[in-house]
Amino acid sequence: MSAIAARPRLWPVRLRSTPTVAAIATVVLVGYLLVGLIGPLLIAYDPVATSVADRLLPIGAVRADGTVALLGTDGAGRDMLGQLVYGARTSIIIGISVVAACLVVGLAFGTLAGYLAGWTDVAISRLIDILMAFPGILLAIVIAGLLERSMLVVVLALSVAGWVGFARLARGLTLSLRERPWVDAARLIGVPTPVMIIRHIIPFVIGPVTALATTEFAGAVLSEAGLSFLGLGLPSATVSWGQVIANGKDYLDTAWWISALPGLALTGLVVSTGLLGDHLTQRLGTSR
Amino acid sequence: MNRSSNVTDPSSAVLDAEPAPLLRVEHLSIDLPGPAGQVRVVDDVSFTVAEGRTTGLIGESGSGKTMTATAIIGLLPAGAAVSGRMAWHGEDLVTMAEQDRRRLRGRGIAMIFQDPQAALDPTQTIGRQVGEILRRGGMPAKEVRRTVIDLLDRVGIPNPETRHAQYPHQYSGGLRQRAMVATALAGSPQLILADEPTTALDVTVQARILALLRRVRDEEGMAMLLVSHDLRVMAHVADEVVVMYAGRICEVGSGREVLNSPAHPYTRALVVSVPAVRSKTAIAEPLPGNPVSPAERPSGCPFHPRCAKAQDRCRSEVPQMRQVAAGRQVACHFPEEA
Amino acid sequence: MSLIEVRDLVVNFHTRWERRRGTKPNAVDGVSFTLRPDETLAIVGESGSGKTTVARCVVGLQARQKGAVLFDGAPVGPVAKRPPATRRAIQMVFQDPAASLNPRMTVRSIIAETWRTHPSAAPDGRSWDAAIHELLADVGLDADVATRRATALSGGQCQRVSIARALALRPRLLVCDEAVSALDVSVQSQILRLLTGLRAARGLAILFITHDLGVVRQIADRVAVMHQGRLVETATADDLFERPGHPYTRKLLDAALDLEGA
Amino acid sequence: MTRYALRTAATGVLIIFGAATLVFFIMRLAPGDQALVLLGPDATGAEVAAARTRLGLDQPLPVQYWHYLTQLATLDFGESYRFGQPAFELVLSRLPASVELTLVATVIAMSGVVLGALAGAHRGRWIDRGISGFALTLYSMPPFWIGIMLILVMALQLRLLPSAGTGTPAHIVLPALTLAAPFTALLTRITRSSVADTMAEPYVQRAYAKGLSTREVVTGHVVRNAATPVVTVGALHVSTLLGGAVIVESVFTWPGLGSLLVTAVANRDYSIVQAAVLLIAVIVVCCNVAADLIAARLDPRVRLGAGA
Amino acid sequence: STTTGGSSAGGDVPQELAVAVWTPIENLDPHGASSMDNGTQVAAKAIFSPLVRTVGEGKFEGVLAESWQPDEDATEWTFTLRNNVKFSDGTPVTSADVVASFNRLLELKGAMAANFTGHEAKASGTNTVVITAKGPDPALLGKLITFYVTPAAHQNDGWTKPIGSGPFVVERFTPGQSLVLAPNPGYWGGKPALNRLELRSIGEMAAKMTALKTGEVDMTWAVPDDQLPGLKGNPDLVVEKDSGSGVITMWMNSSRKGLKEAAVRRALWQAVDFPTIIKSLFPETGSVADSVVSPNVLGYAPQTPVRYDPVAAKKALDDAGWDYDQTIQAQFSQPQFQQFADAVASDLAKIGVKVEPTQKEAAVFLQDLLALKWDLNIQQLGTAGFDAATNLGRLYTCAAKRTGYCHPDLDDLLAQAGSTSDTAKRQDLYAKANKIIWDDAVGMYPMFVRNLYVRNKSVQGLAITPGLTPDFSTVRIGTGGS
Ligand SMILES: Nc1ncnc2c1ncn2[C@@H]1O[C@H](COP(=O)(O)OP(=O)(O)OP(=O)(O)O)[C@@H](O)[C@H]1O
Ligand SMILES: Nc1ncnc2c1ncn2[C@@H]1O[C@H](COP(=O)(O)OP(=O)(O)OP(=O)(O)O)[C@@H](O)[C@H]1O
Ligand SMILES: [Mg+2]
Ligand SMILES: [Mg+2]
Repeated sequence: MSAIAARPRLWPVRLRSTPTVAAIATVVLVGYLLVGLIGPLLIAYDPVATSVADRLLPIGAVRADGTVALLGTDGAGRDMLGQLVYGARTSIIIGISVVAACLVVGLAFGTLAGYLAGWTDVAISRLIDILMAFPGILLAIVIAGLLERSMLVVVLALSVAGWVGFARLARGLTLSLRERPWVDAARLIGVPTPVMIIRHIIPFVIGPVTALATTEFAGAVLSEAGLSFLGLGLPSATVSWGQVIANGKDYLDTAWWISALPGLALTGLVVSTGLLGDHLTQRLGTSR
Repeated sequence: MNRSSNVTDPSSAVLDAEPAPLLRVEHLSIDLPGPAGQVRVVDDVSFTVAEGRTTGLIGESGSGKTMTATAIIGLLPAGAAVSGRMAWHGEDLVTMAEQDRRRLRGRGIAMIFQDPQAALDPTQTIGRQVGEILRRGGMPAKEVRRTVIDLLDRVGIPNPETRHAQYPHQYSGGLRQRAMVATALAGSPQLILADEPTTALDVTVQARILALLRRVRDEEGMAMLLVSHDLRVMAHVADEVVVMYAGRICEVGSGREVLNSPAHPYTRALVVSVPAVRSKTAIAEPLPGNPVSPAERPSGCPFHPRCAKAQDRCRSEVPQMRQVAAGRQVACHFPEEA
Repeated sequence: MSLIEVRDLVVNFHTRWERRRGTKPNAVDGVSFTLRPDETLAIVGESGSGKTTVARCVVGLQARQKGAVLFDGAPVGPVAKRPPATRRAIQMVFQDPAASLNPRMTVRSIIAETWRTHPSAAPDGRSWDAAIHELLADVGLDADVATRRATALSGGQCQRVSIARALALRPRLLVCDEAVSALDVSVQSQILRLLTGLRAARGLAILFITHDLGVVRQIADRVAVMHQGRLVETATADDLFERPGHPYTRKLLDAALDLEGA
Repeated sequence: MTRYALRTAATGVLIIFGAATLVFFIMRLAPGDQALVLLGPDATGAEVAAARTRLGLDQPLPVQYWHYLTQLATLDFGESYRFGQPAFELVLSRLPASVELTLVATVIAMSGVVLGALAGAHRGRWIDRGISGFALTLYSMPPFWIGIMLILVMALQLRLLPSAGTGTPAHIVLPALTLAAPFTALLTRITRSSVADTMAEPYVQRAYAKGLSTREVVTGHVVRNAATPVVTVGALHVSTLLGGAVIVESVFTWPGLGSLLVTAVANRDYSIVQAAVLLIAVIVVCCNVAADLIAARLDPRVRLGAGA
Repeated sequence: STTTGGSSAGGDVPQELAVAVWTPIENLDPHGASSMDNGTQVAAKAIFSPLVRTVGEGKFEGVLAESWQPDEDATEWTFTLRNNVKFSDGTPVTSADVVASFNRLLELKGAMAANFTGHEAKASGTNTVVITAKGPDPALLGKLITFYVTPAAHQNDGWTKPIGSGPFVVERFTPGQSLVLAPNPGYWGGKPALNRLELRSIGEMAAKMTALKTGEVDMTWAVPDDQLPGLKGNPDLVVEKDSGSGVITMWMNSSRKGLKEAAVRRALWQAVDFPTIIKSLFPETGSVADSVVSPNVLGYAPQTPVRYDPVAAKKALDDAGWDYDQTIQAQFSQPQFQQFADAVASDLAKIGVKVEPTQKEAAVFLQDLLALKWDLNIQQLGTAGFDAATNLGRLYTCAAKRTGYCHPDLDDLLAQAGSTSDTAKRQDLYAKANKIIWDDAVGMYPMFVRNLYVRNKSVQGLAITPGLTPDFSTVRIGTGGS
């Protein structure tokens, strides 16, 4: 078609964003962040320090030394509140590291593939296909199960497939961005490729990518919990909600709170991330 | 192209007399929610569409043409607030129940859209989409098929027997627009709203679609509200024209008169800007500044910042519509000689 | 000597599969023309006839299957492989005014980017800001536009900035692909005036692509008519409008509407 | 069509090959010696060496890799050292249970399509908010935790359903519900956004101009158009479903492929890991082909074999 | 599917038993790689017959073997087979079958094969088998109790429906899930009472317990202490204990800097309040140990208990110049040791000793164990055949390089004990060895482990033997009586 090409739709979709919900979600998220980052400074909790005399205390029970176990204790007499707080830290650190790693790698690969096209694109796209086809959590299970336990391994295991989402999104956006007239204009001038990508592509990819980052964060947190639940990945001295849930499995009959509480904490974190993510997606992103 | 006035045609007798207004729009205002609160995108607009005649809505981008047409068919975006009256056969469309309005759509008032690609469902055959309104009306399938093929034939789609089973992506732009016209005709409406029906098309195709619209109007006696920013299209098709600027009407009158001797400075500027093909014209003295959107409509006459003749009065006082000749109204404090 | 010579240009967008079957026609099929310095050549034709593709080949944004593009008599390839001086000399104004400016950059940085990439074109002895203001004034824009972004500009202003960006490199050829089509008529004549003014002042050659025959008649020295990837007729503007040679040209002229004589 | 078949076969082979290669190298890089696990702590160094020779672990990596590739091609992964049976047969024998579980879960998850369509058609209304909130919450709960909570409530407290094992139809309820939970949420979200996007498409908006009611517009124009992304995105997430099955199978001791794989990883039972990975990759590829075919049926613009 | 107790249905109770096994039965091959897995052993006990079986504390009775005779120095053992024992396919069990099975065991080099390095089996006549060891092997009988005889003619049958001479025959086997058995009518010991025996594997503990409570399964064993509260108060269930043969063994790597001295190792042992930990974590199954091997093992000798005394421990460490900055890496592989390991770590932390409990995947654990890449290794050690030879004699020699500990006197004692066939003398020698190990604190030996069996009260006639491999041949389903 010639003539007027970029006309708005007859009824431009007005996305009903819900700033209040998003604001609440943000507050909750910040709360988790504070708990995860500052909580450990306030609550002294040693994941290895057991107190076998105070095992399996219910919520609000009093310990042998007179202190109150606000959220009860687990099978080794460890404070549940402490585990939740330290678990929050683990989840947040892993979630952020995974997202950061995936974002950087995915953004770099995706924009390069989309911008350079040709063989670079073919190679990266096929790699993406392969990783997409194989269940990410399975890959993580295989990696985390085979390598030595450490936080780094977990981050690695979750990132191996995690960057693909970013790369796909970035590639797709870049493919359409590189057809934009302003990119053509810059090409005509002869702007070098790195400058081109940084100045003319990435600023427009970063919005949807940020929106995706929240989703991926939620996914990483859930996957980490899954790995820990299966007893893979994290060293036992690192508290993880998934691990606590797994530990509580054997006490479902007698001490349900061990499994229930970390699950609730986890759900709360992921829900608020999801709400914020939905909001960001509406504001910045593409719908898928 | 053969717009002969046939004296034996009874409708043209009516046409030459004072034609009965089919739709009378009075003081229509539309407010839309914008990022900074409600914006009055259409402000106090009044005009009529007469039976069997074509009224053209002219105006530059953002002047509120589409919103006006959309208000008539009743499909404004959510959150739109409409005030004023739209009299249709004695009933007010503004206050009419949604149920009744829906029944009116397609059958009483139909609409043709600018971008025929986007307006057709990509997963359904053209025939299905053209005949949808008939099918919903309870017509038997065989008859629907026959009527659809007949309709496609009438709008000039070759081989309608095979073409009706094809999908939109198998149609060219011009054919798609023809299919849109056929869809609008399917309900035998009394009024067709055509929003920029040829803007996306090549000149050669545009000429054919315009001819088609004229033929349809003449043959079926339908009234048409034609929305366009292309004055040349208007000059060829519209009986009456309404010129809009920033959500307000500048000038109303018969097409020939308005475009030949514009009374409003804005209309005049538009007319001189149009380059001619059949004779060499110099590039017109351009208007200063840019068209304003309704959101930033200036006080007084919305056109005053770009008007060479603007006075203090224009800056403060909104000019009301005033009659300058028979069937000719202008919203200007200092209209040109009509 | 001609500034630009296009020789027997062939472009297609076939996939390997389609190429092998060879049923799909080329998008541009054996187009040749020349453009002298100072001259304005308009290319007209219906949608999909290959106008844009030809323009993109000339500026080097589009790879070609066959043929050559000569600039100053020397063959030039894709834009990335052109010597900076050639790259500077050929600039383009795009159809969509807003989209041809990076919406995240200010007008100032958009123009500064051209100078940063081509230091030889940068103003010497003057501050860049002063030079930018001067340039903006040349295209009829206020100095305060420099600090704004494309999103805060109207269509006509965007198109002026696009032109300013092109002029910043002091090009010898300006390719305008439907540069006024998206604009309202009242703004269209502003831009046309600007272009004709610049052509006179700077001795620019202009390759002007449009489907609006009226505009062509107003500004073109010569006109090339494209139809289904081929150039069916090239003539001086007056000749073409008065004495169309090719049947397709005649058809095109017949279909064109005019305000008068409706 | 031939072209599509060729292309699909090529992509499929590539994906399978890639996934298998990835797993091969991860396994070889991993610490922990298969020969040692096989022989236990009392084996002598010579015995361990002999076992390594027998397992081919002493050969250079490229040779092992080549050997592995031939295994891949012939579907012969050797015997599982733990089960003493051909690994591929074993993996195949676990497949039906996994398929059964995933199918039932998928059927349950289809409710997400209905919910999502409802929400999408009433975007912004309370029903949308309710459904979206529900889907988000469901999506946010770790599946294994859902499983455990279901066991706690349904099996331990209410004694309604068995909590593990197979046999009666009742056995599949909890694992299928658990596995379905995130997928339901996912389908709800995909469908909602797809329907909402489609509702905003010009042709849907313009269908109203024909005088159709919302219901007629939805059934006549939205459903089919919205279905394509649901199918393709949904198929993309089949691998998520399979991944989820691994964890759910572990929670409920469901005798499927997933629980087999998890224990095989822990035991360094390479032949099973390799066979399972291959099988899963094949399943995923098949699902994607199915999705392609369905999408091509739904949307006449989609030409099989064109584009990526 | 099965009868459950509690009903007062008369004498005609279906003789069907469903059992939740402790670990999954993945493989029925009693000679292969997983031959020592508990699942395989449980199944093998039901399907095949061994030559001999233990009756505790170094005493054995014949199964396929009617009698046996070691030579002077216990190098050559002659077994006389019981007559008229038939495999379930009707063919008689001969010495050729025994030899073939033994050879297969050696050939497959599975986990059991290491017990028999240098051994050789020969038939002399249809009913006599001679097993010759490289050197004296007085503990041979103990090693043979997990050696099952399979027909020589069916050695490559895929092992999904193997033929044996045990009390049951395989009806259906789904690896890792369930094994359904039917009685062997021709069983030489008499046809078992059960008409159907299903050995089901239920991985999750909670699920296993639910199944018990709902009557889906009738019995299980190796139930952890923490599950008992949930089972208490269920009138249908009976909880019993075996005599156990496991000892929680926490070797301290003597080859590591800082752990070289016995005084240091003893001090560490002293610093952990094991009685309290055991009382809290293992109230039912644990008891404070007083020997390196458990009381029902030949070689058991009670030692002076190591008392919890953190003050003395700290002082001893100070005296030995303990480096409090160093971290002791405590490795284990089974998750059930997590809480235990953490508890140990927190007690040691109280005197300033840093311990990092590390759970490792089985494969990595094993590799690191053998490479001595650990400071503290937590394991539960059983004593195969209830003879210290398979424990002390195997693990504590300098040559074994298992613990980083090497003591010439101990080596001597173990060598002597390993080459004598005189039981009393061996007991004496192992007692001495026991003392050296205990006093030098090669490891901490905090706890004897017994195992809990939970059954529906309708399950009768189950003889609980040590070793976690129940014998179902004598079980019958009652009316819920006793
Ligand atoms: N959905 C909407 N919500 C809010 N404002 C809108 C919406 N759609 C259009 N507008 C604004 O309403 C004004 C009038 O728009 P309208 O589409 O009627 O103009 P138009 O004359 O049809 O222009 P064009 O020639 O570009 O089609 C414009 O300023 C536009 O920005
Ligand atoms: N990137 C592309 N990929 C595939 N085909 C293309 C591409 N660009 C153009 N074409 C095809 O090449 C032909 C010529 O296109 P071109 O854009 O040059 O025409 P045009 O004359 O500029 O048309 P318009 O007036 O619509 O801008 C058309 O058939 C078009 O479909
Ligand atoms: Mg419009
Ligand atoms: Mg073009």
